[in-house]
Amino acid sequence: MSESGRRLMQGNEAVVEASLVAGCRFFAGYPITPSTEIAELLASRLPQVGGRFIQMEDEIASMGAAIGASLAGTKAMTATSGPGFSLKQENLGFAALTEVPVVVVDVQRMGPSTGMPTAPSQGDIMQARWGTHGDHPIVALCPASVGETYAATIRAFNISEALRVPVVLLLDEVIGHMREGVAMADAQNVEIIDRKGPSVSPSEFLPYADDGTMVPEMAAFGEGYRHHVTGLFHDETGFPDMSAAVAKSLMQRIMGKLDAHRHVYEWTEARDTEEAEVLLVTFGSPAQAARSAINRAQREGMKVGEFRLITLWPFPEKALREAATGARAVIVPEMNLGQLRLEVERVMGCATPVYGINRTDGDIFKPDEIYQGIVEVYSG
Amino acid sequence: MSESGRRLMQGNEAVVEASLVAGCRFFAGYPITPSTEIAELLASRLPQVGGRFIQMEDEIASMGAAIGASLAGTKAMTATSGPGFSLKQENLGFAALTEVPVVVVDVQRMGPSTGMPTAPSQGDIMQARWGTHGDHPIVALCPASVGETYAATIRAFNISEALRVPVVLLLDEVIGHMREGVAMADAQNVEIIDRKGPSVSPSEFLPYADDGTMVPEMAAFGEGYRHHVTGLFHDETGFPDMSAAVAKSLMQRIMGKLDAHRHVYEWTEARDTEEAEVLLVTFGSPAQAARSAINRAQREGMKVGEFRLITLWPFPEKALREAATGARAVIVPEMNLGQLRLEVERVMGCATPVYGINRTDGDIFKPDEIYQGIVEVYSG
Amino acid sequence: MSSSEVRAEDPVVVDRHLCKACGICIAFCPKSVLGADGDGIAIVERPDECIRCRMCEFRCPDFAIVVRSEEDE
Amino acid sequence: MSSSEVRAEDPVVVDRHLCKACGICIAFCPKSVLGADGDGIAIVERPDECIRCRMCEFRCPDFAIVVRSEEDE
Amino acid sequence: MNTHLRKYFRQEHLPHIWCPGCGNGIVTAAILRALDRLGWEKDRTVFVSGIGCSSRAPGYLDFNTLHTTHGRALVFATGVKVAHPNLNVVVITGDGDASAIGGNHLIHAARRNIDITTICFNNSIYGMTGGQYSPLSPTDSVASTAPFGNTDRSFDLCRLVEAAGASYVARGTTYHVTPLTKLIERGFEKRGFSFVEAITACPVYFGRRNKMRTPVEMLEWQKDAAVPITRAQKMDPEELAGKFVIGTFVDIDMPEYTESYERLLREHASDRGGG
Amino acid sequence: MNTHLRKYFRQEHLPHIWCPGCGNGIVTAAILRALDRLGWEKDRTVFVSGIGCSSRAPGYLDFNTLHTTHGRALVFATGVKVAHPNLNVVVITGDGDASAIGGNHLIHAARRNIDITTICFNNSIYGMTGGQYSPLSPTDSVASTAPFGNTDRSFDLCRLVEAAGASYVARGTTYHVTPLTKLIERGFEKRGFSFVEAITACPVYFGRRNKMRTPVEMLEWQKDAAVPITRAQKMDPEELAGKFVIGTFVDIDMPEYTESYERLLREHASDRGGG
Amino acid sequence: MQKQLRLAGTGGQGQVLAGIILADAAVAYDAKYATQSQSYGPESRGGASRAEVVISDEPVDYPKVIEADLLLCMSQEAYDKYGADTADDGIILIDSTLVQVNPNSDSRIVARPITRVAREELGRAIVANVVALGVIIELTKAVSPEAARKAVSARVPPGTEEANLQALERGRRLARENPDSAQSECGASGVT
Amino acid sequence: MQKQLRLAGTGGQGQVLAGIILADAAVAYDAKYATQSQSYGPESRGGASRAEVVISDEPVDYPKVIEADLLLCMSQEAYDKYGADTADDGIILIDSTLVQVNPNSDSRIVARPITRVAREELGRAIVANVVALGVIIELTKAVSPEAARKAVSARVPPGTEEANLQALERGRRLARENPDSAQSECGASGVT
Ligand SMILES: Cc1ncc(C[n+]2csc(CCOP(=O)(O)OP(=O)(O)O)c2C)c(N)n1
Ligand SMILES: Cc1ncc(C[n+]2csc(CCOP(=O)(O)OP(=O)(O)O)c2C)c(N)n1
Ligand code: SF4
Ligand code: SF4
Ligand code: SF4
Ligand code: SF4
Ligand code: SF4
Ligand code: SF4
Ligand SMILES: [Mg+2]
Ligand SMILES: [Mg+2]
Repeated sequence: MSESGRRLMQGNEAVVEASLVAGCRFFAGYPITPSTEIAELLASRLPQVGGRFIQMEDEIASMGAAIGASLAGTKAMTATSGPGFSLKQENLGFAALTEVPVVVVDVQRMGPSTGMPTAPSQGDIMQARWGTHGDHPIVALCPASVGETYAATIRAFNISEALRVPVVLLLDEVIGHMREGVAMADAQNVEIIDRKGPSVSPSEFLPYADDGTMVPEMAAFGEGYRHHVTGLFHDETGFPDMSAAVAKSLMQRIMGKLDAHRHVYEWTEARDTEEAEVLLVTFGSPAQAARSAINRAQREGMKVGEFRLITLWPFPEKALREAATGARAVIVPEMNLGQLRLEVERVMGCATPVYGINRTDGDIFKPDEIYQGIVEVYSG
Repeated sequence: MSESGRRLMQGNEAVVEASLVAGCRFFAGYPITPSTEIAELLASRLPQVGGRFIQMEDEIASMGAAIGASLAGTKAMTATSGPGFSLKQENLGFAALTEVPVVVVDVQRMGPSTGMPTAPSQGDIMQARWGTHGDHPIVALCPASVGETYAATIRAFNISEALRVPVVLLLDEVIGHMREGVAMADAQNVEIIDRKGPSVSPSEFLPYADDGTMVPEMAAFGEGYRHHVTGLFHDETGFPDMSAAVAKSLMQRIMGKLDAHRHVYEWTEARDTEEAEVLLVTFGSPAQAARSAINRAQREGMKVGEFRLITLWPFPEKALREAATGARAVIVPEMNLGQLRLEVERVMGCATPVYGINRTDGDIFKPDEIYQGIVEVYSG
Repeated sequence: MSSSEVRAEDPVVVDRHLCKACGICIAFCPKSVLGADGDGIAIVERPDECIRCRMCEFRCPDFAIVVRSEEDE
Repeated sequence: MSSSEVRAEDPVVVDRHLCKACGICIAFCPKSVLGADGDGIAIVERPDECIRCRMCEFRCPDFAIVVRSEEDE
Repeated sequence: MNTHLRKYFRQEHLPHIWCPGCGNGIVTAAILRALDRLGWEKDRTVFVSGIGCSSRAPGYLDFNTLHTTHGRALVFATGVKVAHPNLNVVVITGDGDASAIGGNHLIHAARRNIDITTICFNNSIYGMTGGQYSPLSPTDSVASTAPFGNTDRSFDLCRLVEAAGASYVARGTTYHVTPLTKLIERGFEKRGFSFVEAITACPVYFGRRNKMRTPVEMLEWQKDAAVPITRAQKMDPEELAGKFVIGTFVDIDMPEYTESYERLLREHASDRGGG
Repeated sequence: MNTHLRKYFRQEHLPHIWCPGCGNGIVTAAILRALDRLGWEKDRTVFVSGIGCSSRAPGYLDFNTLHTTHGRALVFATGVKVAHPNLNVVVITGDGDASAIGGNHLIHAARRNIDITTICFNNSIYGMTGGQYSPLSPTDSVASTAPFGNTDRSFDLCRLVEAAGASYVARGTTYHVTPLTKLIERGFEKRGFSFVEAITACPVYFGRRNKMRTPVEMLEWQKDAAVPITRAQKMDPEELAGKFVIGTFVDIDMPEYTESYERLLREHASDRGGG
Repeated sequence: MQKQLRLAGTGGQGQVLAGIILADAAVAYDAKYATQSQSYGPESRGGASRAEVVISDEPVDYPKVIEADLLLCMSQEAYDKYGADTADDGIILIDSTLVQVNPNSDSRIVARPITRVAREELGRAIVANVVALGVIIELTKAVSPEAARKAVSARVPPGTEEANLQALERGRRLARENPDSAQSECGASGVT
Repeated sequence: MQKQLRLAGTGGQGQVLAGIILADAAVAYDAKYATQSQSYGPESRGGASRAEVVISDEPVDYPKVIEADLLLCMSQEAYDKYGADTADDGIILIDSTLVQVNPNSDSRIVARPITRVAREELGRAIVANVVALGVIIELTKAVSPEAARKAVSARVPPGTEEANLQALERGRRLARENPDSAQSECGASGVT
């Protein structure tokens, strides 16, 4: 299809193609702008690879079906945008507690509510972390270009399978609909991680036992390892147990597995941070305008660095702290009212002032706007 | 019924009785432990005062019906617990954007997912702020006793009506089910705030115009002020408008109205904070064990103060900063993994270290446990 | 007289500002009263044939047609 | 012999550990084979009347009853 | 526009956003004619809708109008109606809005038999989001999420609403616009839950993909495929394949929800209230 | 416990949590007897449930078992079945779980005619949360949220599921336990969506508040109020008031969802995949 | 003065109502402060049940029982679980009809055949909780008999006031009677 | 080298497809870098439509058009809205069949009867977007003709390849032809 080895595709299309490379063979969805192309493309792509596509009656159902498919041993994904992401929250929490691998794509549009369906936003950053009730483990990735979306999608599946944790892939309308040339992964050369199966016989199998990695082995329904899965607190047998001791150890393990395996999901990029007097903390599509602004500022002699997060949650606290060492100010450009900035402020403490450049009018950042912000902070 | 003027009631019952005093005449709900008593009691109490109770098919429906009733001019409430709170999020965002007064009670139980339905928790603190997609205005209150629940319920309605903002009342299983003597408000002597009606004729009425207070006047359906309500971004006429200018000014107004009216909802309590070397930041039912622990520490000569938040969101940043002046450490006891602590850390900056005392095993804090924490921090 | 003007005596009036040229009124007029201009906008071509059945008005998706009742005239 | 012991020859066996004393088996046994002890736990009072219809077994909500098939014996 | 319908429109918002030949305008006008015949007051009438092309209709209508979240119009409408039983409450919804994400609210409103009239604009497709199949898209029809033809079976939504307990259930088409208007009018008059399914055209997403290239072809199809109920009763299933039945399916009187509740209120209101 | 049923239980989890006289155990045993007759393998069978007293049943059964979120059992089950069409998938649900919060998933599973057997434990109440009325609670019955008697009307859930498109629909009771077992067995055998409503007793919350003080009285009521379908067809509506019909309502063969999809897969699988 | 009372047993025995009556008596009729709380099994089905009441002359700063001044045990499990959390000078009140404990094993134990008295003398096992209440107020003086009577009348199901007041008085007397043998009362463990 | 191209008009005219073809030509066949984006009306219904393409020899650092090197206007609104955001040395390509602009008013304006040529000469108004594409590549050299031909073949609906390649060539020729009078082409505003 392409002579250059790169293929022009939309961000949503990159999700689709990468998910297939990652081994996704089940998608349940419900259309919503601006994520719909993911469902539309998978409706024809999945059958071609022997996978299964189902359009469910709503987003709650899509989330549940994806979890069910995953429990049956199939890598599964669902995709949506703000309103649908709100609806998926209850079942997303179920996946977190029962440790079912699943990838949830949220192509962010301007909210709250129906908001501006065709306008980009990064308004669901905090929701991705806190949208379901109760403390829970979750990983969220937020790529900044179409090419990176392709890579992040594969990584999302890998993280989800490796750690048995739901992974939220946060795009936004800009990335979802933008087309760029993407170097397609060669399926043979990409690292693909599959969940770890039982290492013992069915009679010895404990579906929620810690084998030392904090990530239990997982058996698929139908494989002979009959077991019980419940959204109630449960002990290592999988059966409900409401005792304080069990609750405590379950919470410790499902949260602790993320702490223990940062390398699996932590993904950041530092550029010129060593010398930087002003550090931009960027993520998602605004990173492109920021990059352009930083280049200009650097050309003009300013010592500006960039710390870009692809993994937003768990927040790469330590990496940020390191990158920001020496900076006298931090700037966080976001297409929201400053959600990630809250976390950056927390991590920075009072040592380094944190400024936001924010937009919630449905428009995207122009490089100039961020450049102006840099100049102000740099000279101010 | 009582000779002492105080009446023994459960937290859930206090919500019910206080809501009626506040003028609530509509409740839509769906049962869920540990909030169910609110629905059960209102099913008989509302008809007695000419109000209406409806049990809906689920929590999404309950949230929607409450908003509909409010638009028809009736003060309305719904109540739930974690799983249901997750489901209400989409429509909660609708209320936030369309500025419909409504009170949502979340009696927190241990999550994530079905979790431990009869165990207390404060795991929905962040969800109350961030559960729906997109930036949005919201107020959350979290009382620490049954008596305060009574007062907070009245206040929740007042805030909601005064600012046209959804108010989340966060209880937990302990408060919801605990009984205490409550001094009932005398309906005549309690301040009750009603939404402000149109001051102009129907032909001049602009349903989302800023009259200078940032809180638009509100007309009920059927009153002759025909207007349009939509979850899309809209201009002051109420009709959809996707332009950047309109989006920006709408976001500024609905967020700004909260900044402008802090006194309406901000509610904190500082005790012995002036001299305090160690400050406990408390909220909700653990404040009771903390109080007991603080008393003991003070008796033993430690300079320990308490800053208690009844209003959690918008976070009382300035008040906390003032209360913490001079403290060399802050302790936040929470029945979660440290959700409010994140915000306290952010506000404190690196000036003051923040420690958490946390529990997520379904058990409640004993005073001793918090006392031990105080001693450690105090001497450490 | 250009076709876009309303003739006072027409039984049927098309609002050119609202018409989106869908062709429905034209196709289903039982008396072939209506036609289209170059942009597909409905025009009243044979007003005298009109039986004022109002089907064109009822089926116009754009509220662009009014059939005058005889009393109106 | 106390009523809580299983008699080898009984056509019907009640598992006292599982029985919750609901009374269903007793009320609906067509032959009044079953009775209750002081705690309401089902006991086999008239084993000889039993026609092995198995209704007691099928209707026991607690999986507490087994009616032996004749072959079992 | 008909002069005596003009007062019902928010003129300044026209022309509407719907595509050329979209049937939504035809149904909307039918609703207004029905309502006009009954003399409903604008101030006492509330239109509630969900999300979809069809759900944009209330924005053009000069009533109390409420454009809610996807699939939830009926729950907001229930809140309005229960809080204020004297208002006329009408729900405008699409086939996706009503039968996919909103299916549960539809059957529960019917079960309660609450006095709301629901008009479902059935264009057999999710129009607003660009042509994915809906629970009312025919099996084998092509849609953006059914590139190889729809493997799902579709609801007979009228049958479902009838089974759920509605007092009034009917189906019409935009081709048969005069009978459609009468069905809507009867739905409005009915005390209890009324449901009118209006078969309408999305020429852009349903028509083009399914061999009906123009709005006119879509109306031709409505004309040809619709079988009046009286005739349908005499036909056997094979003859009815690929067709749909129009007319009134249910028109009965049953206890209405808000009336039952008002009775409860009269019986149990007490001075214990105080509150 | 019957010896050849014993192998289907997770013995170590008995006795179960259900109250004395609760009908859930009766239905559960009937399910196992039906399944045993068909010789279903434990490893190839998945039980999925929602939340409620009844939904705790799978925890006691030695199969692949999945206890999900309230009302959502069918969507998880759909995911399991579509991903792995060779598994036998059974959903256990309560009247609230299936018809209140889960109503939409129920009708959509029926519409798709996906090969899942759903057993609804209908005890006319929300048992788990302590006795609030459900969409299947009779009008005028008393519940904790209907202290003055229920003003809601109730669904005929079998009728609803039939209208939604299921291949097999039946109703039985715990009193009529032998026929109930047969109905379940037939539901299991059916390719397509099967639905069996099992009328069962919650003596604690439904019975006590509604003048049936003991489990025995509740079974007596089942015995008296149930009318076999053959008899019901000859009765007029007044005679049927306060009664309910038991038996098989639908038993037909129609295209099943996963089979239709497998056909699509065969026709469209291509080497374009690669992925 | 502060009293911490814990009433424990199996669901359905009415501990929660007894706790509510105690707290109500204190709050509404003795003008004291009180908090009452309870615990449930998972999703409120079956199993152990426990009610706690803290009664005090001043506002209660911690609403739960930390060390009970009195523990009522109406099941074996209750004794096994909470016996240890009772104050050194506290009282462990055993319903000897249901619980098998050697009264000599612990000086704090007071054993009374509460359920038997309710069933046999008062003809209704269901009033055992109010009999226990009578015993408790007599042993602890946590609330006044007068307040207890008023609270019982206000809180029991309409129509059962008389029977319950009688049970209360019988309980108070029972407190003062000599205990009969605790051992002989108790059957097998019975109900789940 | 970097080229910023903006193609604007009304929904249904195929600007987005033209933009995709341009970007595809650059990425897949000229081995350049490109980004393509578009804007929609509210929830994708009706109204203005706009596609943007940035083509560069190096990775594109900002994916949207800031100042267009070429603006294609296929509606009056497009000209009114974006005319100003065109580079001083940029090109404003006007479809003179649809847009009424005085070509002398702005030296950057190039007017060509794109839609008329498509309709009358090629017999299908629908290929106007590809005619425009031909004009654009001829005027800007943003992509090579060879790459454009390959991208057209790959991206247009199957069966229409020939007609579209013909349109592309006709567009390239049209770019070199003398403009006819822009004014005389334009009808009323027409479609909403
Ligand atoms: C929760 C949620 N999910 C999905 C959407 C996206 N969405 C908007 S309209 C629509 C379907 C509209 O179809 P229908 O109801 O048939 O209306 P039509 O546009 O065809 O009139 C969808 C899926 C949304 N807005 N909210
Ligand atoms: C989202 C959500 N809402 C509400 C609940 C609370 N809840 C648990 S079970 C139940 C109803 C159970 O009724 P039913 O399905 O009839 O089952 P039963 O207990 O009667 O067997 C409810 C409302 C919940 N767990 N999750
Ligand atoms: S009124 Fe009837 S006859 Fe006259 S133009 Fe309209 S459709 Fe034709
Ligand atoms: S039906 Fe209406 S919109 Fe269509 S062509 Fe006729 S007048 Fe124009
Ligand atoms: S098998 Fe039949 S006869 Fe025998 S005890 Fe059981 S119910 Fe009675
Ligand atoms: S039916 Fe079962 S639980 Fe009930 S009394 Fe008989 S044996 Fe016991
Ligand atoms: S997309 Fe379809 S339903 Fe929507 S306005 Fe256009 S024609 Fe109508
Ligand atoms: S509450 Fe009702 S349904 Fe639940 S276990 Fe007890 S009797 Fe059964
Ligand atoms: Mg539709
Ligand atoms: Mg039930």
